[in-house]
Amino acid sequence: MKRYAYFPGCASESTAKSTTLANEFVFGALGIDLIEIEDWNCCGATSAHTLSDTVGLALPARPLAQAEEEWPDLDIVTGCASCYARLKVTNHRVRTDKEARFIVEKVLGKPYEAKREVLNFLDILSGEDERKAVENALLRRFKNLKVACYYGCLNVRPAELTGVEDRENPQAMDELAALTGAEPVDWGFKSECCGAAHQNDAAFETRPLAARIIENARACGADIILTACPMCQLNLEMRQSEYIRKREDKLRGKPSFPLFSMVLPPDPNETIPVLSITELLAIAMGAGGRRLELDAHFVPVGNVISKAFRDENESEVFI
Amino acid sequence: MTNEQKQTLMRERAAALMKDGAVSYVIGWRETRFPGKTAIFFVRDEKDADMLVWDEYTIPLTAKYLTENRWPDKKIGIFARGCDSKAINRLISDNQVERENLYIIGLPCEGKKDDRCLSCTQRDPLIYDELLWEPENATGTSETDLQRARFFRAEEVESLPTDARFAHWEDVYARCIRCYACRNVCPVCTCRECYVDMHRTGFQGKHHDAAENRVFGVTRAFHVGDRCIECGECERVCPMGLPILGQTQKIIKTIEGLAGTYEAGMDPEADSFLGKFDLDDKDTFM
Amino acid sequence: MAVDYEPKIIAFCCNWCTYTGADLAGLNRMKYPENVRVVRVPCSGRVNPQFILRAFRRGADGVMVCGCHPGDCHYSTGNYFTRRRFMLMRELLEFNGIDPRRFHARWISGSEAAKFRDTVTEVTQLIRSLGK
Amino acid sequence: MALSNKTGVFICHCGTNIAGALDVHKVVDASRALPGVAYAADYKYLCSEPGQQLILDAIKEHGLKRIVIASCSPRMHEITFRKMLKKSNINEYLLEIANIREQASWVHTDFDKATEKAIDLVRMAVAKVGKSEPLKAQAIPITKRALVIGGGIAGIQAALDIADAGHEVVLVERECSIGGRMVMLDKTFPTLDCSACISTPKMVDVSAHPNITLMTSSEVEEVQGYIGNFKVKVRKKATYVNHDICTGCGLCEEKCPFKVESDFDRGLSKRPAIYKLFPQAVPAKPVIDKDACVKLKTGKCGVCLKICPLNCIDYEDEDKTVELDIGAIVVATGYKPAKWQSMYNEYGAGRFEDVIDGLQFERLVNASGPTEGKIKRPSDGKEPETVVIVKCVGSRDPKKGHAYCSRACCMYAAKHAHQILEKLPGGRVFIFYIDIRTPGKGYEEFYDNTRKDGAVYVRGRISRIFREGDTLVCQGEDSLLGRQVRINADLVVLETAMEPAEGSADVLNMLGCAKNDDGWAQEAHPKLRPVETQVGGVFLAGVCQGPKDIPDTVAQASASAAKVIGLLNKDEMETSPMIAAVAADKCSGCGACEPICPYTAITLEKTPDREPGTGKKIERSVANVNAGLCQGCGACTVACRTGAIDLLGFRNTQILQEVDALWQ
Repeated sequence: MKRYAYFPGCASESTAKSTTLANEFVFGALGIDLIEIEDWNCCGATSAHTLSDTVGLALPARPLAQAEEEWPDLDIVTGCASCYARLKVTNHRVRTDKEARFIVEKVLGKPYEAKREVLNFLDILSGEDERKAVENALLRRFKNLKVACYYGCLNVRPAELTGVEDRENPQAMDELAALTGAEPVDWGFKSECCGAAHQNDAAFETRPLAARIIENARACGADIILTACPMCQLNLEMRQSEYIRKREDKLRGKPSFPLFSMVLPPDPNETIPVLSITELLAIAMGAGGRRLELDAHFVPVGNVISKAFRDENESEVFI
Repeated sequence: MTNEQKQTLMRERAAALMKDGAVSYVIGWRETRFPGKTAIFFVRDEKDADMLVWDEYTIPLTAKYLTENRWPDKKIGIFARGCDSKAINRLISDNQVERENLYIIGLPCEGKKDDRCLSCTQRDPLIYDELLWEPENATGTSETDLQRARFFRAEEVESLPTDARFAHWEDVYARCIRCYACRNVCPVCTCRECYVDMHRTGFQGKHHDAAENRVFGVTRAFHVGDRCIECGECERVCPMGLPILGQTQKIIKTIEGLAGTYEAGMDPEADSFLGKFDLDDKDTFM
Repeated sequence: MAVDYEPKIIAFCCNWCTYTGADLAGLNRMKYPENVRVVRVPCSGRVNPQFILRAFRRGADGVMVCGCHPGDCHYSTGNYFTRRRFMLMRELLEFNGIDPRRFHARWISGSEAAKFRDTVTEVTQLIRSLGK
Repeated sequence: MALSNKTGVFICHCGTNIAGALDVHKVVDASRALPGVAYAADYKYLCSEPGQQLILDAIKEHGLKRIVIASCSPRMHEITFRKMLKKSNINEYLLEIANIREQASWVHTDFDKATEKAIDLVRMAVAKVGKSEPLKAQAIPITKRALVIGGGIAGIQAALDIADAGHEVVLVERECSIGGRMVMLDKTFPTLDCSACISTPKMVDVSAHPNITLMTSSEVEEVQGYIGNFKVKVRKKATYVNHDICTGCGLCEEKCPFKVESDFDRGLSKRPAIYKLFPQAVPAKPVIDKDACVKLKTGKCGVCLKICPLNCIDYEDEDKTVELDIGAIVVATGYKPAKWQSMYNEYGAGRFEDVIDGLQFERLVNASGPTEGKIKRPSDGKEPETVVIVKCVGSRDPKKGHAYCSRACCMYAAKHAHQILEKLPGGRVFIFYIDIRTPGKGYEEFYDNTRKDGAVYVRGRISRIFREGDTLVCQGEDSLLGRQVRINADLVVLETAMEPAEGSADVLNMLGCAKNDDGWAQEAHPKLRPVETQVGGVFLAGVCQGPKDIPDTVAQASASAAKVIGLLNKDEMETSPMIAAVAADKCSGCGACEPICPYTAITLEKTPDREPGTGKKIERSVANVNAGLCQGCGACTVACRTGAIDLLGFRNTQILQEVDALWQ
């Protein structure tokens, strides 16, 4: 059984509840053991490193050092792109920059050598063995589901650190999704920023960032968007109703709603569900909607998924 | 492993090589009648292998002795520590010996009773056909871990003001007897005919005075500087005990200042500093 | 120090740039001190550091090595080697207690007659001020 | 040979130029006292006829063996006096010039000090000449045949010019037809004349020229030797068609059942496995592509053999190597468009069929191209309405591509825009640019007209291209407005950077020519010797030296042809004897001199010898200088610690003597 030191990230227990449930289901089914790092803390994304280099280094370094101390032979894995970036960058800095290592060790009061790698879920699921394990664990296949795989900027960039081959058109998630029978669409916004980090303080600039991702996914015929990060997932989903209202207003020539309004429930004809890749895998591995608490999503998922298991003329319903 | 055990291993290995006829002789060390001094020894017969020694005094560099026999009929066996291996690399890049002619028995070195070993950066051999015992694995390879600064001799002189430097070298070269032992022992001094030995008009005046000795000292430094492997043999063999290692150390230090980390003899394929250039080389020439 | 001390300075100049620049200085009747004696060499890359040692050994008060600017070498790469050799040489001379102000390397092109004049003038004054 | 030092010193007054600023007679007197000087005299103008006669007479009268002339700069009259010495029995290299005009009389004001300096200069010259040795200029014969590597417009022009001057030319082209990039183009800016119409006649001229041997499907494999005396090996690749019999009827091409992507059409069409590069190919005869031919790969097929009325198909054909004696070489290897796919992932990395490069557009718009000149987009054959042109793709972008400007793109982008607007009524063209560079005759006017035609120039770069439905969304910045812009395009044309052609590095390495960091061939001097290389007898034509457009390419080709003709017109040429020489007995074969030589004139060679002491026969490495390649810079001499390699005319001892003389 493969084992990893697991850094859950703050979102895991709040907004990404359903993803966390799916993670447990999927990794349980694959026999991959995620050992939660003892007393982990917030990685500081996205504000800490922009305000103070020391804090930006020390926050992610603390759980990393913890892991290194307790599980010196385990790589560290996280399910959040922001956490992934912070942990990965810190690891890299400690390895390559003597001064950074000095600061980190001084603040933490213990040694930290960054011996092990920081990975994300896509990294560990793309292995040859893991891919086979996923295939074996599948109980059902999607017959009719087009997915737009959205990697998010921080799972991909900087490519020098993440090792992603084509930063404009990464493939790992597409390949995983394809295992379930879903059909990945070729689209243009796989690794564009969705603006999640600044939706609150720079709404005017960042709302369009999310909007254009949704637009392109729809234009390219996707039924759902898949993410590999709870922040992206939340951001893409939560902004949809507001975005749709604004667009309608614009078409009608009316003044738009205030920026922060989330007044109307989304129209299922205009919205596009956003799931995490592990949720998709969990569903294909047999997890039910209730078990995964899929109803917690802002954009309803059920219809799309049940349609996806049917051939055009079938009428089986997904629960 | 104790030195005695290592010595036994060396003797056995040399004897076996001679017995197999794999090599024509093996270059190592033997004791002398002076306590604390060893000498280079050529094992030419299986039974002589027991004269080999390995202790804290096996200091001399074996590598230079390869140039005694540049066209051997059979392979030459040679015991090589880190410093010897750097020297061998240099001899190979200078086309003075051919790798195929050598059978190198690598001896990871624990450091000898010599000042130079305090600033050794390469204890494990870089090039060898076999290692006789476990590598030292980089004890003291990082410069910060050195027991003595890498350029200690150069820094002694650098700490003096310019006038005092002149006086310092005046004193050194006034005592130099131009015996050329420093040249003879140097593993990168491999010219067929050294410029100092040429008669008639040449670069080196034959006067024996401090000024002419100085020309020799600086020229020698310049001739070997960018290829110097920092073994310190020049200083060890100087019968007048002159601190001349600083000259080449200064050159290497300057190269590092100009072009970053530099260590000769690490790779037989590497170009020496003065044999190449970079378009972006620094200069202060205006 | 005697007021009328006239230092003797030797300058190794490459044929294609600095020597040409010096010729141009002559053609333009520029004036500079008499102290510099020029040795013409094909390329600054021809100048062996041992020439400099010899000059100092014989009693030169100053030595100059002048060639084309990097990138302009008539032989395309000669002066890049000059640069490396003499950056080392200068440090080594200083290390040996020879005042670095007595050794100068300069890039002077065939059109830089004024630079040749100014360099010779400056170096002469500097070395004169250093005394014997 | 012990040579007498009996030196004659002659001081020139140069009118008052020298005599007015220093005491010539004092210099004469001082010269007489110098060691080795047997005679000293002065004269008003030594360079004049009577002046030269005076020297010649003195040589005879006093039996002089070496000469020092104190006068103007050696750069002025050294050659004059060397020629003069040819009339005497003194070797012309036993001469030194003391430059007492530019170095003394003209630049100093103090009469006495100038005199003293002049004496020093004479003393240095006397000391140096005392160590001089007689040298003999070598005459190298010149093989009167030129090799042109590359059959693009540059190679064609150079070959024609050299051949017209009456010299033999071998033109080597690796493709199966000459023509290069230019015949792929549709129209040429700024005059819009048809590229094929102006280049194909020249191709025919090449094939018909009695002085030109055309070798297509051939590659230069090895070059040895030096100026006037190159030995070149050319590999003639198997074509599997006997061109001596073939009439080029084309039946085989029609019937060949196997098709592959056409390189000539940049992948926009298919061509058969037996093919001509394009209809007007020269030679107008097909070849078999051995990677595509099923008969050659599996042995099954043979349609072409059956159909050929003259039986010229030969499946057993093999590569042949031809050896040529060559006097001068023109490198005209040209360029390739940059592989933007791997540089610019944000443009789709090649996933979008409708993102094409400029050369593909040339084929699209070309009447003999895959669409017969109708602009149709590759994905669905629809006529595009909105076309976005992106310039500087790979150029002026050190981070992703190259720092250099590719020079021709501004103009052909304007030409593309013009052609789109002309052929697609109602079409729209947006051109994204960094700067507009139009330095050429009629260029700015052409660009101006394109704008008037309706092309919209947007200053800024496209940051990404993505697909939405069947349109390509181009997102970028209008840096004049400081605003993000999005254009829904039907077709995107990337004007990609020029890069040195595939294999050009091998050719340059073979020839020993330098390249710059970007791989372009390095000219001997960027201003004054723009078509020569550091290697004697090797010249550059066209884009191999750096990006340029057709007029510049042709001009440079003719320039290098002129250089070649100048060389081939001579029967033999004298080389300077002032080159490096090796004293083999001192050389230890360390090879320190080798990498320093800019001309790769030094090689280590195995030399038979006996081992000192034992007398055993051995071979040892000794540096060897190729007299044809060495230019006499002397950089190698400094690397030699022994002084085994030395520069004739500027030997170590000569320079040391000069130094020593100053303090005698």
